[in-house]
Amino acid sequence: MSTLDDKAEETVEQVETTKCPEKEQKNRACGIILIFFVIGLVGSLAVGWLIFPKLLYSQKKQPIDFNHVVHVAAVEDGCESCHYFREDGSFSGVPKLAQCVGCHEEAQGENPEELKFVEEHVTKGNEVPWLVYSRQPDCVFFSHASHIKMGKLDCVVCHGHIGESKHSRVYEENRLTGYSRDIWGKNLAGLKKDTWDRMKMDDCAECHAELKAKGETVTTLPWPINWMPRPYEKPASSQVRVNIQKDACFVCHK
Amino acid sequence: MKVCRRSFLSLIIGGAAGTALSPLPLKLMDDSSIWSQAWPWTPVPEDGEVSHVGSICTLCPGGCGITVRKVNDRAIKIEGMKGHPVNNGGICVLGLSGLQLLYGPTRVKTPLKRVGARGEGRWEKISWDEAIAEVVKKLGGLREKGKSHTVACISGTDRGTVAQLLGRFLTVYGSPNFIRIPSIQDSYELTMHLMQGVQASAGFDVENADFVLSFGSGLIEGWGSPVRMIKANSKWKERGKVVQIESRLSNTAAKADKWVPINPGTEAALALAIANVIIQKSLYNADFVKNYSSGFEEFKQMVLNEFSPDDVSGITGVSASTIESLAKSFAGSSKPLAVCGRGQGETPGSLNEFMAVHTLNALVGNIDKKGGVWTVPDPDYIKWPEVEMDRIAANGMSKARIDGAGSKRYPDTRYLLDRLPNAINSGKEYPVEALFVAGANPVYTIPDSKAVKEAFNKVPFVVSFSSYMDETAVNSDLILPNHVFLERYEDVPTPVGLQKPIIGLSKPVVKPLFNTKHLGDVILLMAKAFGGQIAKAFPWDSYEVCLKETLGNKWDKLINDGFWADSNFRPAVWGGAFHTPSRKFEFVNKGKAESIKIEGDEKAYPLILMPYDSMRLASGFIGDPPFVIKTVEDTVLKGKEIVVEVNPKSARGFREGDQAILSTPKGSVKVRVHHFNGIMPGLVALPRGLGHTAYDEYLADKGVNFNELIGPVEDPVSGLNAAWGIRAKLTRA
Amino acid sequence: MDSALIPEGVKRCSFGKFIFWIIVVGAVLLWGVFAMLLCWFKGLNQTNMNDAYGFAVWIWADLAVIALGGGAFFTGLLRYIFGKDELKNIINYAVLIGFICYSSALLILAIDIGQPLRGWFIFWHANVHSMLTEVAFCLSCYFAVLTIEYIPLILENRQVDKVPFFHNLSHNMHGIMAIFAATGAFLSFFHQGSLGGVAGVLFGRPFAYREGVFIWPWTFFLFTWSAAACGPCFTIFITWITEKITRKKLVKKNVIMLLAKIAGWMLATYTIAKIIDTWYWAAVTVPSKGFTLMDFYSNNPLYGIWILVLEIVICGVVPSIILITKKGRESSFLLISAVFLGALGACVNRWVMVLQVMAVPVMTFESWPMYFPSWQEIATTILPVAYGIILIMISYRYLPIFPQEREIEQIG
Amino acid sequence: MKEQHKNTKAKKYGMVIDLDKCTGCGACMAACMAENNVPFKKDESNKLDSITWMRVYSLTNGKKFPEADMCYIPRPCMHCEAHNGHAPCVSVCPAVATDYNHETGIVSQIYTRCFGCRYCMAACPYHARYFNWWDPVWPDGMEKYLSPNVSPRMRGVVEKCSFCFHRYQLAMNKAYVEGRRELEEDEYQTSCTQACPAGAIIFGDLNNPGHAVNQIAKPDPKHGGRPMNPHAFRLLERLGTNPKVYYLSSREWVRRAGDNYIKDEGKQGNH
Repeated sequence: MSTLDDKAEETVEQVETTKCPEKEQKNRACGIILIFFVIGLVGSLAVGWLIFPKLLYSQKKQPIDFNHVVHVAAVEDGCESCHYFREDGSFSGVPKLAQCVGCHEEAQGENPEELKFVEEHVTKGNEVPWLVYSRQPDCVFFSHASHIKMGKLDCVVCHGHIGESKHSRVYEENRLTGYSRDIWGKNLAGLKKDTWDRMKMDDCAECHAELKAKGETVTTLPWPINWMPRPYEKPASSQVRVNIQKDACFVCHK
Repeated sequence: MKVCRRSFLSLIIGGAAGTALSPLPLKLMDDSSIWSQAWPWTPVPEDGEVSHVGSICTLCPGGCGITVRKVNDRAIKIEGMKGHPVNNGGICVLGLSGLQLLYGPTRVKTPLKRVGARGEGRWEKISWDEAIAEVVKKLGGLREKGKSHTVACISGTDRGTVAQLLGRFLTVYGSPNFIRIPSIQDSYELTMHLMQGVQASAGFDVENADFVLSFGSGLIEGWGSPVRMIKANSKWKERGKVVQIESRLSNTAAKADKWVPINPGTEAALALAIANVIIQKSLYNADFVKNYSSGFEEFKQMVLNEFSPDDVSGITGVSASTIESLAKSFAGSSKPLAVCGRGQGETPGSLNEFMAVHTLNALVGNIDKKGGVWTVPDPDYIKWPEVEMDRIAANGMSKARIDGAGSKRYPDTRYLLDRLPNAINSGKEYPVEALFVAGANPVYTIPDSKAVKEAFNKVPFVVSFSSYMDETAVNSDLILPNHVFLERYEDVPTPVGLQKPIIGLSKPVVKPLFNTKHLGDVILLMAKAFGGQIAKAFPWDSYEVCLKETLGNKWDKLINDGFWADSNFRPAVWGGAFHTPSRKFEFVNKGKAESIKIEGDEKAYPLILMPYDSMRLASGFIGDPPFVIKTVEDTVLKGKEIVVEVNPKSARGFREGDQAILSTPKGSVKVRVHHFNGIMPGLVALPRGLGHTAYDEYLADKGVNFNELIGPVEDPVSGLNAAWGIRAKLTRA
Repeated sequence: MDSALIPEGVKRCSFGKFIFWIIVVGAVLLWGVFAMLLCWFKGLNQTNMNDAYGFAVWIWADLAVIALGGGAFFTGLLRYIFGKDELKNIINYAVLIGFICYSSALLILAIDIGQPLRGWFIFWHANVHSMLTEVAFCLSCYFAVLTIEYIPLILENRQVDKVPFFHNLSHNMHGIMAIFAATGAFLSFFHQGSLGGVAGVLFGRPFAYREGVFIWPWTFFLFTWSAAACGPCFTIFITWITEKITRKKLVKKNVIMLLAKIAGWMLATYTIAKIIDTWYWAAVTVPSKGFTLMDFYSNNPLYGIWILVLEIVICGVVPSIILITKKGRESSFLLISAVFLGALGACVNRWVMVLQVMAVPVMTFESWPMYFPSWQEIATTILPVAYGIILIMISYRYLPIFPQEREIEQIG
Repeated sequence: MKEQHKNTKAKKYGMVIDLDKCTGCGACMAACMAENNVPFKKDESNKLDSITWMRVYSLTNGKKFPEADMCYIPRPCMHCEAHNGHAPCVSVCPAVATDYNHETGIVSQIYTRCFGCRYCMAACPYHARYFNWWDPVWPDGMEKYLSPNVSPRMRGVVEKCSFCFHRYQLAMNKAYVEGRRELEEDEYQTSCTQACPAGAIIFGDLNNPGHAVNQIAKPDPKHGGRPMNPHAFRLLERLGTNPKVYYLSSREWVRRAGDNYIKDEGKQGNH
C-alpha cells in the first residue's frame, strides 16, 4: 500500500520539480513513511480503544450510594420486595420515595449515605433521581411480566448480580444517545461473557433464538442483519425446523 | 516538504487502518442512529404507576361521566365513564381533548389586571388578595352609592352550587341582574311553563322513543346531551325511526330514516299542519285530549281553519302527501316524540314553534310517558337558608332587570341575555357599572358581535372568571381565573335533556397547576370581605365545605361513583302533572303562528345565510382544543379561511373552492365556496364555532364567527332570540 | 496554465474560460447544496411532498437518471460481451455519464429519506422481499462497478499515466474490464428491473400494478428494456450536445450510427412490448380491479390520455421508426430528434410510474391530489445536473474521454 | 408458526364499523390522537399532511338536492393480511420497519427502525400511513399529557394506526401476572372502539366465533375473509389486500362506494 502511494506522490512531485536524486531519497523516505504509518495506526487504535470511550461516556455518580446487600438481607421476598409487579401487570422498577419512607422515615443507622438520603429526600419529599443502568430507549417495550412470571427468568439473567453490590457503581452515560453504557456493554468491541453483559436487541434475539431452538414458546426476534444466516438458526434436530420469524416487532417496540 | 506530504498520507492510511480496527466507526454509526431515534427535542413521556379518577366533564351542558387515566401525577387521557347513566363509556371529541385545555397554552395562570386599553392584551399579574380587594372595593363603592342593581352577572348556568352561590351573592349584594346564557332551554322551560304550568326542564326519553320527529334539531350534532343523543341514535337504528325536517342535509338528516327538506323558518306551520291531519283523522290520544287537556276545541278550530296540509305545503315546500304520511306515522307509532330547537340548540327560537311542536306530543299523549317528553324537576339538594337582605340589597333587588326578563312585556321569561347589549348601548335603562362573567364567553357566543363588544366597552368594570384567555377575558378589566374542570370540585345537576334527575360530581383529577382559585371560594372570600348580611349569607369556610354540606348524604356516593341518580324517580301521572290554572295541559292558542321574519332585504340579499353545527366544532364558551380543530374537514376550514356551503344551483358562477365575500346586513367576511348538493338552493350555510380571536395560535383567527354576521331577532311572545338565519349575498372577492 | 494535464494533441479552451464556466455552474451547484442542507437539517417539510405524494419529483429524477445512465451498462454489454468493438470510442463517455447518473441517484436518495442517519439500515436490516432493497443493493454495487470502470479513465490522464504503477494498473484494469462490464450488466439488469418493480408490485395501486412472472412484474423487464433503449439514446444526445458546445467532432459517425441502430431496435422492441403490456393491463388487469383505462386519465387538471400518447407514440413509435431506418439515422436532425424523444420517453415513463401513480385516487371517495415541487426540491434535483456538467467539463478537459478526438482533429 | 403458538391459537384482530350508526362526530379521531401521542400543527386543514391514524372521510351519493345523501366512513389502518401477511406495505418496506404479526394479525410499525423512504405510503391504497414531515412539537407544558405507552415519533418517519397494540401488551402483562395466556374480548379494545359514542366500532378476534366481530362480519375463510353478512363490505376488496376492517351499511350506494366498479357492473354491491 505504501509503495502505491509512494509512487503516486513521486510522480506528482516530478511534475512539480525534479531536483532530488531518486534512490537515496526513496530509501530514507520508506523508513520515515513506515514510521508514520505505525504512528497513525497506533495513534488511531489508541484513540478508538482508549480515548474515544472516555469522550463518549460521561461518568456520573448515583445521588445516593445504595447498598443492595444490606437491603436484600433486610427484606423477605428478595428482589420483588422492592421491585414488584403492580396489580395491572406493570412492573414498578426502581422504587419511588414513598416506598423507601416506609422504613426510612428516620435514619436507621449512622451511614452517611442514609443520613444524606433522609435529609435530602425523605424530609424534603424530593424523589431521588436514580440513574438507571438498565434504562432502555423509549421505543422499547419490555414486559417484565412475560419474562419473570411466564418465562420464570431470574433477575440475574439480565441484570447480573446487582443484588450483591455494596456500593452503587459509577453510571456511565453515552453523551450522544443519553443511555447507560450497560446497554451497549462494558466491552466496547461488543464482546460479552455473561448474559447480563449487554442489553442490546441482539442480546434479546440471541436468548430467544436459543430458547426457540429448545422448543420453548417464545417469540423470535430478527437477527439484526436478517438476510444473513444466524448462529442459532441451525435446526435443533432434524424434526424441528426452527422457523425464524421476524413478525413480532411490536412485541418489544412501542 | 516531500517527507511531510508522503508521511502525512502514510499517517492517514495508518490512521484509517487503526480506526477501522477500533470500535469507533461501528459504535459511532450505531450511536448516531440511536441519537436520531431519540432526538433530545422529542419528548419522552415518563412512565409510572397508572391510576384512574372518575369525574364529570363540564365542557358542555351534556354532563358526561369521565374516567381520567393518570400516570403518577400526570393526567394522560380522558375516557368515557363506563356505567354512567348519560354516556356509559362513550365520549365526544371535545371531552377527549380536555387535557389539551388543562395543559394548554391558553390557561390564565394567575389573577390578571388590565394595564393597556381594553382588548389590547396587556396585563399585570396580581395576587389573589389584591384581586379580591379590587373587586370588593369597586362593588362596595357602587353599593354605597345605592347603585348595587347596576351590577350584572352573566353565567353559563343557573344550576348547581357554584351558580347558586353566584346568584345568592348577587341577591344579598342587591342586584336582580343574574343572567344565564341563552339556549333552547329557555324556550323549552317557557313552553313547559305555559302549557303545563311547571317550572321545570324538559326531559326527553329518547332511548325509548320509537318515532322521532325532529324539527331541525341536530340530534347527533350536539343537541341535548351530545353523547347520550348519539347513543340513542344507535338505538333508533335498531328499533325506531327518525324523521328529520331541515332545509340542509345535516348529519342528523343523513342518518335519519327520512329527510324532509323544508323552507327554512316554516317549521311551526308544518307542525300545525301535522296536527291538522292528526285531528282531522282523529289519530290523537282521545283520553289525554279529553281528560287532561284544556283549550283543545279552540286549538282544533285554529289548525283546521288555518293549517290545512295544502296551504302549509305552499309555505313549507313539503308536499301535502308527505305531511299526511308524517302525521300518520307519527300518530301511528307507539312512542312518538317530536322535538325542536335548531342545531345544537344554542339559539332559543320562536316560542310559537316550540309550542306547536310540543302540541304534537300532547296530541299523541306522549307527555310524562315512556319515550316521551318528561317534566324534570331540578334535584332539590340545594337547601340553603333564605338570604336576609339588608336595606340596600332589598332596594337593589326591587329594581327591574336590565334585560327586560320578567317585565310586563315578557312576564314569563327568566333571562334575556340577547337583549342586554342593546339595553346597554341604547342607554334607555340604567347603565351597567360592573359585569361579572362566569362559565361563559358572551363576547364570542352572543349574536351581533359588534354590538356586544360595544356594550362591553360601555361597562366600566368587567370581571372574568375564565380559566382560559377567551374573547371575554381579553375584553375584561380583571381576570380571576377559575380552576379548570379537572382541578376542581363541582356538582353537576341533571344534564340538559335528560329525563331523570341526577347529580354528577366533578372532581379534582390533578392538583391545580397554576395560581388559580375555585370560583366558589372566590365568592366566599368576596362575601367575607364585605361582611354584614352578605358574609352571613355564606356561612362556609370553603367551597368544598359548602359542597359537602349541601350534598349531605349523597356525598359518599358521589365520591365513589361520580354520580347520584334518584332511583325512585318516576314521571308524573297525568292527573297531577299539570299546574296550569286549569290543572290540565293547555293547548295555548296565541293566535296565528307567524313565522319569524329574518333580518335583511330580499332584493339586496338574495340568499339566506344559516348556521350549521357540528360535533367537531365547539361553539359554546369553550374554544376548540387542537385535537378538535384537527378533525375539522377541509370543506369547513381551509387554512385560515372558512368554507360556506351553497347548492351548485345557486352558486352563480362560483366554482368549488372559489373565494367570495359573504355579506349580511350585519357585516361581510371573506369565505370560500363549497358546492354541496345537500343544501336547499337559495341558502348559504356557515359552520358555527370558528372565528375565534382569542385563545391560542391553534384556534385563533381561523375562519369567521357566525355571530359577526347575524343579530338577534326578538320573539314577540318571549323576547328570546328567534333568529334562525339572515339574508345574505355572495359577491366576488 | 493547466496544459500539462490536458490530453496530448487536443485543443481545449483557455483556463480562464474554463474556470468561468465552472464558477457559473458551481453557483447552481451551491444553490442545490444549500437546498440539500435545508432538507437535511430542517427535514422534508421543505418539500411540497405530502402523504399522498410520498414519492415525488426526487424519485422521478432518480428513476429517470438511472434509466438514462443505462447507456453505460448497455454500451458496456455490447462492447465487452457482444464484441461491438467500434463502441470503444464512446464507451468512456457512456461510463462517465453512467457514473454521474448513478452517483446523483444515490445522492438524491440520501436526501429523499426522512432519516439519513439511518440510511444504512437498508443494508443492515434489509428486507429481501422489498424491491427497494434490491434497488439499493444493486445500485450501490453497480455504482462501485462504475467507479471501477471510471478509474482507468482517470488513470489515463497524461500526468497520472506517467506513473508506471498507474499505467500498469490502468492497463490491467482494461484487461479485466469485460468482467466488470458483465457484472455491471447483470447488476444493472436487476436494479433497472427492480426500479420497475418498485411501482409494478404495488398491488394496492391499480395504476401501477402489473402482473408478471415469478416475483417480478412486467415493469421489471420493461424498465430494463427501456433503459437499454433510452440510455444509449441519451449517450448519443449528450455526445451531440458536447460536440455542439465544444464545436468539434468527438466521435466518428459510424460509432454513432451503430449505437443509434442498436438503440433503435431496442426502442422498437421495447415499444412493442410496452404496447402489449399497456393493452393487457388496460384490458385485463385494470377492469379486474374495477377501473377503466380512462378512469386514470380523466377528472383531473393534468393527466390526460395525452400522456399515454406522448409516451408510447411520440416517444416510442416515432423515434423507433427513425432510428431503425437508415435514412432516419443519417439525417442529423432526425437522429437527434429521435434520441431526444427516446430519452424523453424514458423520463415520461418514469414520471408516470412515480407521480401519476401517486395522483390516481384508489378509494372512490378520494380525489386527485395535485402537486408542484417546492424550490428546494427543484434545486436539489438540479444539483446533480450541475454536478454532472462540472464532472463532464473536468473529465473532458483532462481525460481522453473521446479516443477518436485526436484522430478526427488531425483529419479536420 | 405452527410450533410457535402451541399454547395459543393465532388471533386475527379486526374491526367492524357500522356506518349506519357512525355519526361522523370525530370522537374516534380524537380518541386515537389522545391515546397515541399523535402530534398536531398550527394548521391542520391540509389533509394531505395531517396525521390522523383514524380518519373519518365523508362520502356523498353524488345526487342532486333533495336526493343527495351523505355517509361517514372512519378509516383506520386496515391491517391487511393480503396473502399470508404480505400486506401491500409490509412487503415493500426495505428495512423491516413494518411487519405482519401472525400471532395477532396486526401490522406493526417500528418508528425507530423506519428511515423514512415512504415506499409503504406509496403502496398503501387506503392512505392510512402518515409521514412526520415536521418535528412533533407540543406547546410548553402540553407534553405532560403524553402517554408513556406509545413512543412519540421523531421527524422523518412513517406512522400509522396500530390497533392500539400497546393495550394488547398491557392486557397481556396483566394476564401473565394472573397466570393466563389468553385475553377476554373486553380486555383488549382499541381507543376508538372504546370512545365511539355511537358504539359503531366493534373490535375483537375475527378468528374467534365467540367474538362479536366474527359474528357480525362472518368472514369467509375460504374466500380470503370476505364477509358473508350481506350488509358487510371491505374497502377495495378487489385489490386483494384482505383487510381486517369490515364495514356495515344498509344502504347500497354506500357499500358500492367501498370499492371500484365498472359502470353497471354487479349492482348488488357486495359479492
